Amino acid sequence: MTSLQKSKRVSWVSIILWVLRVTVIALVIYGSAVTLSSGKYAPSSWISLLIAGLAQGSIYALIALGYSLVYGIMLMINFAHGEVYMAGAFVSFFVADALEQSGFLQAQPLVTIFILLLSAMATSTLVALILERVAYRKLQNAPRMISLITAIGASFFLQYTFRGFFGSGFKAYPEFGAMWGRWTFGSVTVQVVQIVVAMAAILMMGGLYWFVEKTKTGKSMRAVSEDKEIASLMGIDVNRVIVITFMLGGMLAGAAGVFRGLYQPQGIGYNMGFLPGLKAFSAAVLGGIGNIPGAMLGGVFLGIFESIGPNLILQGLGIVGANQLKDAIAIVMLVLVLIFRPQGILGEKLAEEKA
Amino acid sequence: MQTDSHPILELRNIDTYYGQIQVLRQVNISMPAGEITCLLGGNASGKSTTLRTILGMVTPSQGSIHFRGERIEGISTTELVKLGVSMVPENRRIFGRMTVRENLEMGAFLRKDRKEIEKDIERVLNLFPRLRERLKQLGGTMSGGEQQMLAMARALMSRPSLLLMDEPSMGLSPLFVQQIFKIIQEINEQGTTIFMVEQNANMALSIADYGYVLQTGKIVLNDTAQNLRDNKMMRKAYLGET
Amino acid sequence: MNKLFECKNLSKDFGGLTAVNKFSFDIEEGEIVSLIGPNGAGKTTFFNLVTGLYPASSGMIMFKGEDLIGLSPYEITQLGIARTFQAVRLFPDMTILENVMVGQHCRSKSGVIGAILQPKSYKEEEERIRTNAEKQLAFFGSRLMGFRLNQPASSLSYANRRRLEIARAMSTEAKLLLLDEPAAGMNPKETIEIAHLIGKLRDERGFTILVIEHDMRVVKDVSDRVVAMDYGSKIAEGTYQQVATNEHVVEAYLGRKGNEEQDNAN
Amino acid sequence: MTDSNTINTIIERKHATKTVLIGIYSGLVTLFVCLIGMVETFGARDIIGGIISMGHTMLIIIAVGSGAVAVKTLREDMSTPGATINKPAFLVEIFVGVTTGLIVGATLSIFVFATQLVDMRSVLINVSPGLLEMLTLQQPASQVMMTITVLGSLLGGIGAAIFNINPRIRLPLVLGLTSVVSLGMLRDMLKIVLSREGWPSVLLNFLVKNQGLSIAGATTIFATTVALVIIWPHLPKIYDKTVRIIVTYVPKVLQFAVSIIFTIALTMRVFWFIGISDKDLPILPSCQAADSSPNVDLAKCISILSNDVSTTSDLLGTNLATLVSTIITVSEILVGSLILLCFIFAIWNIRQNANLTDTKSTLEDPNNALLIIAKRNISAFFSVALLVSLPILLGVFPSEVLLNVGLYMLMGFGLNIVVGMAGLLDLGYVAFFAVGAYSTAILTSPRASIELGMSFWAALPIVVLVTGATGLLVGAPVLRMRGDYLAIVTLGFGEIARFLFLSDWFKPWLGGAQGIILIPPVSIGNVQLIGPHKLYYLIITGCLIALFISARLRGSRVGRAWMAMSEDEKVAETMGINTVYYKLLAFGLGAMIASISGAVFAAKLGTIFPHSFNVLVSITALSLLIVGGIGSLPGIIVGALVLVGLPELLREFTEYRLLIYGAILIFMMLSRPEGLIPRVRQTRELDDQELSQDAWLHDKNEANNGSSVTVT
Repeated sequence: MTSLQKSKRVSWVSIILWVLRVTVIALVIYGSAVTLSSGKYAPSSWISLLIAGLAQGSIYALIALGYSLVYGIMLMINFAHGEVYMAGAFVSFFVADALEQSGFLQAQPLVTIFILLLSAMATSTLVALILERVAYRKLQNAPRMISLITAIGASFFLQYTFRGFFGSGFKAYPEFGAMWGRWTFGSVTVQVVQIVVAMAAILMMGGLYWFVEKTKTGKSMRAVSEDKEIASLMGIDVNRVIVITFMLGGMLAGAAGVFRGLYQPQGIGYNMGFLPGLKAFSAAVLGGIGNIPGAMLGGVFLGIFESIGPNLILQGLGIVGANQLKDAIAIVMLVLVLIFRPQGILGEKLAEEKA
Repeated sequence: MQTDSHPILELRNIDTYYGQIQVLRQVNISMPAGEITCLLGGNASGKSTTLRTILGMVTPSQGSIHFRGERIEGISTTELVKLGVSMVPENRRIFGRMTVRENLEMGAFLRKDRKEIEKDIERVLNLFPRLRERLKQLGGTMSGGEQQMLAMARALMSRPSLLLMDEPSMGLSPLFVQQIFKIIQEINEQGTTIFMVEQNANMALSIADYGYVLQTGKIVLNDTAQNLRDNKMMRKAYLGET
Repeated sequence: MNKLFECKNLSKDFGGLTAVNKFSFDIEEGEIVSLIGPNGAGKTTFFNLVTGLYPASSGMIMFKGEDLIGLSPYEITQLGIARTFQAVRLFPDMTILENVMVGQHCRSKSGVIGAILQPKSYKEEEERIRTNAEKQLAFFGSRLMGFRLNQPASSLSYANRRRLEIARAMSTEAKLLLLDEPAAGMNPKETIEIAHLIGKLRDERGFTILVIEHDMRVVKDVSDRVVAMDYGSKIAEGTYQQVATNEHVVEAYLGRKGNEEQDNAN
Repeated sequence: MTDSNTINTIIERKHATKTVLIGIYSGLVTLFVCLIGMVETFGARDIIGGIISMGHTMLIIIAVGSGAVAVKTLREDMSTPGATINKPAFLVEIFVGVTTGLIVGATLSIFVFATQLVDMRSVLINVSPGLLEMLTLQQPASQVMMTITVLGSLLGGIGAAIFNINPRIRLPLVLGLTSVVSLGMLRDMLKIVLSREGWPSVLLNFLVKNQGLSIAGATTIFATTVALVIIWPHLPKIYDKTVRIIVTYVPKVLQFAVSIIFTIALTMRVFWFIGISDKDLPILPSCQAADSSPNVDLAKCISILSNDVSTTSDLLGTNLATLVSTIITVSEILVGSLILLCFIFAIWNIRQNANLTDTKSTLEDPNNALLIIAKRNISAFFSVALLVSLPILLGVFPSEVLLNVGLYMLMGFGLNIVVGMAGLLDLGYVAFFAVGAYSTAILTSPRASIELGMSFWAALPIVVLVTGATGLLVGAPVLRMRGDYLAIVTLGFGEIARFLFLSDWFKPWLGGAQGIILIPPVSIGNVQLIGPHKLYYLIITGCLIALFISARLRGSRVGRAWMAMSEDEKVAETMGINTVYYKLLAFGLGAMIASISGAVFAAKLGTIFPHSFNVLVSITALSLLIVGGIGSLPGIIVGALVLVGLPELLREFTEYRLLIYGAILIFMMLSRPEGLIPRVRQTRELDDQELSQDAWLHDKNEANNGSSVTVT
């Protein structure tokens, strides 16, 4: 009886949402079906796309973790995190360039990568810490809107600072010969760099997971993210935890910057952080913002979807130049996730409650 | 009853404002060591603000707070915990995404003596046997009463000399309320001073030594628990008698 | 039968926790009913269900013969139910007058075009809204009038905020007012005044009133009928005397039992 | 006597670190502006010709500022209640100032020294010889370190000393210097305007020299400002008296006649101005000499006024022409001389309106009422006169600037409905601007896919409706989102719009990266509005309409509903407001206003590319809203003038535009969100108050709602 009446009174907003849901699913299924039945791509090329997506996705995941960590603790979207990543990539480029010119890179590629990682992580961490200290510290209890606008300001400030310091031209990372080799497994060929990047990223994320779950500092981070006030009642220095969070986010973003340089050497420039930032944020929301495994999963999923999606779905729908719309996919996904499952894949109800 | 004991914590002439609105007016409260002191009052009477002022989450604009004779107003909450003050917040507010064990460990966050911590976990588990069977369960999945127990156990993990409790009976079934109050008495008997903010006046006064009644930010009554229970005005206003 | 409001077997679950449990209850036109019960008994959740802020898990709510289940809060207000909030929720940056004028929203209808072109009908409507709002505020004497009309609501004292919130609810021209702890945070004098005011609301303005209150003096003074709640269920209903002496109520709400036990132990 | 000793110890103990820190921060800022290239870029522009450049001024300001800030902090720290001494001694203050200045100078000199050792240019592109030349003041590097440091300390000391000057002297002094610096920066503008016909050339030669102002010019500007500042407080009285005299002694008929004549003259002048073709007007102001005199083109003007020129009306036309030409000459002088007054009146107009709520009682006094109404009319009249005559007075290039300001101002009004009134932070506002521009292009351009070739005016209603619909389309899915998510999602929508415009998918319709070309200009009658000085009138009309709509909406039932919704959505809903409807309404209206801006933009350029519609447009619109103060309508006007107008006038700025926007956003949010977004902030504060006041009530609510729901 009551259920009947309820269904009678569904608002037209929910009707639109249902229509939207059905349309999206139908389009995805129809598009994939058309593409798959056309037999345009062999299964092996799907696997190659998958692995490329995995590599790209693990870079997104590393950045997404920064959003997620900060959001978990401060409930703010650190919009400038994309620029933290850019800073690492940019500065490590100069290091790489110097090492290449001195011949060190060619002689000791592994040591070089290690140095690059160090320099990028140091830079990104520094930028993240400055951001926290200068821009966000005062805003800990400010309305979300205010912190978001500040973060947007910081994002543009950082972009144009780097542009001012280092110029507006795009730079290219030096090539690491060994990285660009290929491995063949049966009919599937993958680039070495894809595997290396994915592995390294997954290793780092594992490290982070261990840190947060097992160490005392990690536990204090979790406590602060659940309830700042109670955490301080336990004797936890909340400010210190926030600083550590920004540090961790910065380190991961810096590493992501180096991986980006290895994987995709072209296009290192002042505005390289904006789009990946937006995508990584989408990934974090997709996985459930504030949730560490969620951010990893979301990033990887987004990378793979971005790599396969255009070919699989959009081409099937007969859209010309489907790969141009690659960048839009992340955003569409973000919108869909926020409409239909705001807590994300792994997210808890909590995300909503805190709203 | 120890009447000769020194106050462990004392509020002297505290005024607290939120923006333009004065919430506390000339509040004087003293918590003698080893006793149970309770603060009674209705909704929005300023009880929570009193606690927040003690904990340094708001700074009073006037007056002083003394812990064992030293002035502590404006001190950070972390420092206060180091001094030996612990708090059981209202509504439990345990860490829902952590296991019971992790919650207890968080309570001992500032301590470094691993062995002693293990011993204390044993001790509080003896106090709250129900928690023992749930050590690996996530805090958020437990019932309200169990969460209240966990919150108390967690607060005890820092070995506090003063335990602040904010509405320990709120939203609990009568059975649980009685259990909780019994345990509060037990904790007190083991030597912890207790300051309790309650709305359930009868229950609170039944175990307290001394009580204060707060109304729109002012202490309107203060006396021994026994006298308060017999006070006519008190019975009328807060115990609902006609 | 002249039932203005009726709910049957109303329940609300929050992921396993039942906040309101098969609650049935009705109000007749012109009554003042008090809802009492310990904190966490589900009283405010009940208000949220009635005003449509939460969807009910099951059960039904009828008002003036219409089913409220599934309606949006604004539709319910339009039908004639208005409320205040436990923690006063005004529009703090709007002036006092504007706050009350917002209450008239559902009783007026000019839109964008009207606002831009300001035809006569628009001006008349605005005038009507304004006088109406001032009338509501005048109900509280001079407290919210005069220069205060154009002050932001955030400048008011706590007690005045409560009053303003009631004025705002009144201005929706509702039939049924839900007041959530109108006397919380007020001193004894103000409390007596509020109790008096609640009576006046019914007698002079013809509102039917459902009030959540902890202060037993208020409950005693104003209620025609008292309903006690605990664990989301109704545990007693009747006149103040009946309810106040009801054993369940005494046990759940006043905690006498624990007290007596303790006395015995001593 | 012992006082100064105690002060000294206080300084040492408590404030020394702070002073040093301020010094170091200022030093870092100095380094920052050097490395980012600002100093060098601005070095090319002189404030006073051949004496001091803008780059140097910048460094000086930082050094002086560091001293001032240090002293201010010190004073604030010492004036805490309970302190016995709440003002440091003069010498202590000077010492503090000198210290910070010294640190700034030292930082800079170390930098100069470092550049001598290593070549940084391969990485830091702005560490150029030009910069070093500026920093070394043409001295050998060995001496210069000393010089810079000493200079720094000196300036820091001056900064500190400023606080000890009597404020009655300090204010005119500081404002005088400020106006010299600003006019120096705007030297190009000054040159363009003053070299136009109608302005005496002596003035130009007197004020401007080479790259900057002349010494005499600077002195004059300084003196004028000082005089103005001193007179300023008395001006309202003088103004009041003048108006009173006019109202009481000048007959109404005469007043009326004067204003009618003035209006007609102005209108004629404007029509003539719009009517002349682009070729008649030199684009570059430097070759301004041939700016055709009104009389020459009068015939044209008249022919525009009377559409068909028959023989009978020809005679009348010539007569009219003579009359009009006289009027116009008079009006020219009138307009020119009244320009400054207009400006002042316009400002007073705003002030007057701000006070009007309190003047209800004074209005009842008939004498006062007359005066107030007269004042309001005068201000309104002059504001309009100023707006209308601006392009005539300033010429083409400044009109271009004004046009761009207008485009953003219009967007600002639209965005204000969404953000300021309804409280929905929209970061993808550019999408609506783009849809407006693209739909205009498609409907009007003969080259567009559907080849409709409509006129601008026929297309405009369709454009507005289409964009409004887009607004609803974007609004619908995000209805249930929370503020910050909404912001990011709208940002995403903005980007999606750009991807779609760029994509091959839509290329057949939208032209891909090549965009759409051959968009016809707007025409009124048979006059084509080509050139910024003509389109200006179009956009200013748009702005005025948007301003009017915004002002009307704000005080209305709809505005109240929006405001209530932005303050507390849930409560607004329980007060009977259909929040879904009002959110969509805000999105729709905001989109419509942006579409008009987009339409004018398309008509202005004649060609549109997807690259014009990037996120920076949204950020600019948001920034101007925030700088002016969200929700404040005059704020939008000021914001657009400052954030869009200034960078266009100062070409050097354009490179640092977004850097500065970013800094402004951070600075505003950190230092005075309460002044600029009072609504959001105060709500929050109150929420906090209540939260803490009734913390446990609140928590209990939440506990009821869900604390036990925090289950995975």
